Amino acid sequence: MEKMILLWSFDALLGITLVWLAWLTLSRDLFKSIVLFITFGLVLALTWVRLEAPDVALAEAAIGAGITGALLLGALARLESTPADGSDPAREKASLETVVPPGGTTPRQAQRRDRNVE
Amino acid sequence: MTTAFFYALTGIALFILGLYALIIQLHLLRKILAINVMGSGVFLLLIALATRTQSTPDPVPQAMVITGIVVAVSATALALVLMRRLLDAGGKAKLPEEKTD
Amino acid sequence: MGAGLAYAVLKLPAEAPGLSKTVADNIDMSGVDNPVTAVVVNFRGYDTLLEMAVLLLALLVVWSLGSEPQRRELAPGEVLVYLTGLLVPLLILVAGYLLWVGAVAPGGAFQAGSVLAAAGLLLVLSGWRFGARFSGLSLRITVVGGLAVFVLAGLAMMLHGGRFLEYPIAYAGALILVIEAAATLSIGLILVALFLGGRPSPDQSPGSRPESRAEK
Amino acid sequence: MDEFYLGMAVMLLLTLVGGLWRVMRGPTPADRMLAAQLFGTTAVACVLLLSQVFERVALLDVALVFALLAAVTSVAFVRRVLNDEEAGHGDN
Repeated sequence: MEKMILLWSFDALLGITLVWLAWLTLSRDLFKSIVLFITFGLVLALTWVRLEAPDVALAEAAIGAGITGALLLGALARLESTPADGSDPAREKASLETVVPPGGTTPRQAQRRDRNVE
Repeated sequence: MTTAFFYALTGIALFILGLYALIIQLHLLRKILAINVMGSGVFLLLIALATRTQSTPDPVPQAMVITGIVVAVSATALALVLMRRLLDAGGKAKLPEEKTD
Repeated sequence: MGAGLAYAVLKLPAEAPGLSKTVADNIDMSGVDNPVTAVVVNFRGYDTLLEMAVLLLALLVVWSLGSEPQRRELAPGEVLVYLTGLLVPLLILVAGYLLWVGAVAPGGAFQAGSVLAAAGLLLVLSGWRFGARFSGLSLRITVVGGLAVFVLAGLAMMLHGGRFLEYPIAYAGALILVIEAAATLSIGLILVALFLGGRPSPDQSPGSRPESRAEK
Repeated sequence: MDEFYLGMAVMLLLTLVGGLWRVMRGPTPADRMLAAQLFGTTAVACVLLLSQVFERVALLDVALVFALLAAVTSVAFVRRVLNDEEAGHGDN
């Protein structure tokens, strides 16, 4: 009996949190939206666990919590690095940065080359 | 009301919320998020209705949702690349009606 | 509209057997013990086959939109180099485990593929790109591999007198493992390539090493 | 014992909802991102509790994937958002 009540309160809390998170995600400024969407994915994976779908929970944990977040953050960074006047602020600091060519360098190689340049 | 119906109704709520946001939000990134929320609502509805069995849940909707999740993420990636192309081509990421946000 | 949907859902019977009994009855014929994997690769193989095609199509569209944007990445710091060195092998290990365990317990090609993609994402974020050695034919072969092995397996079954995507019980387990392994590699690579957001272009960059270009 | 585990899971969900306050208020992006990272830890604990309640060992794998994948998001945040901010309008 107590277990039923607890299970129900868990369900209710999970459902309300999901809808609330979705609402917040779609109504805040962009960075907040993305953080809230990552949280939404986490809570959704918990819901799959609750609904006895561990296969789906695995997929959601890998994609919803990891890959979608990285994708969205990358896109946001891209959006914000292009201001309205068209100049690219990242370019002005180029001398201090290591340009990684798409020629395939591992982090270690990149670092080593960095030192050589210094 | 059983657990399955509670979660199914939650899924419908998510779908409606996402659809509403998809229509009224003008920023493209937020439209992409709205589509993802809509998709999650559909997945939740499917998985919830799959638990209406006596023993183990129905595996067929689960398999469909797994493929659906992967398709959703690839579609999101494609949409984000399209958005970036639009930006690079001199367009804005926001549809023109809005002033600022 | 919401009310209409809610009404429609509430009119559904509170208990429906669904297909879980059918799947449970036929699980012995599928070659695996996990019902979800059986449905994904065997009973509803068409869905998964077309799903791989959709992934490939998304990648094709992204690549057709142009080459990947040139980013100026800061050189990774000590912490990131250490974290990548620690996490990437672990993620690859977990991907392999999920692929293997998918036959009997939750796991399978899609889960393993996304974990593999996470490992690739970590590498990309710390400055790694598809090298000249890998961005040509071998990359394309791996990306198409998942779909190709799936179709070839189906066609081989047709030659043996069966129907498309209908596996004989004796080889079903091994076949599913081969198909899933190819699919895992493809899914992981496709997701990483989608994250890069464009066709890899080693030839255009000024910094690409000449010796690796010569090897192509 | 199941009641205890379920009660703890409900508590963890409540702390997650409480943590949302930091996401909404957090003055810097890093604050918001850290809060989201903390949710990942909460989710791992929650999944582990549920695996006991439902007696499914397979859920341990879900917790494992959760724990590993949370790192990817934070790396993406640091490398993309923070780095670009420094490169964009930082003085050093």
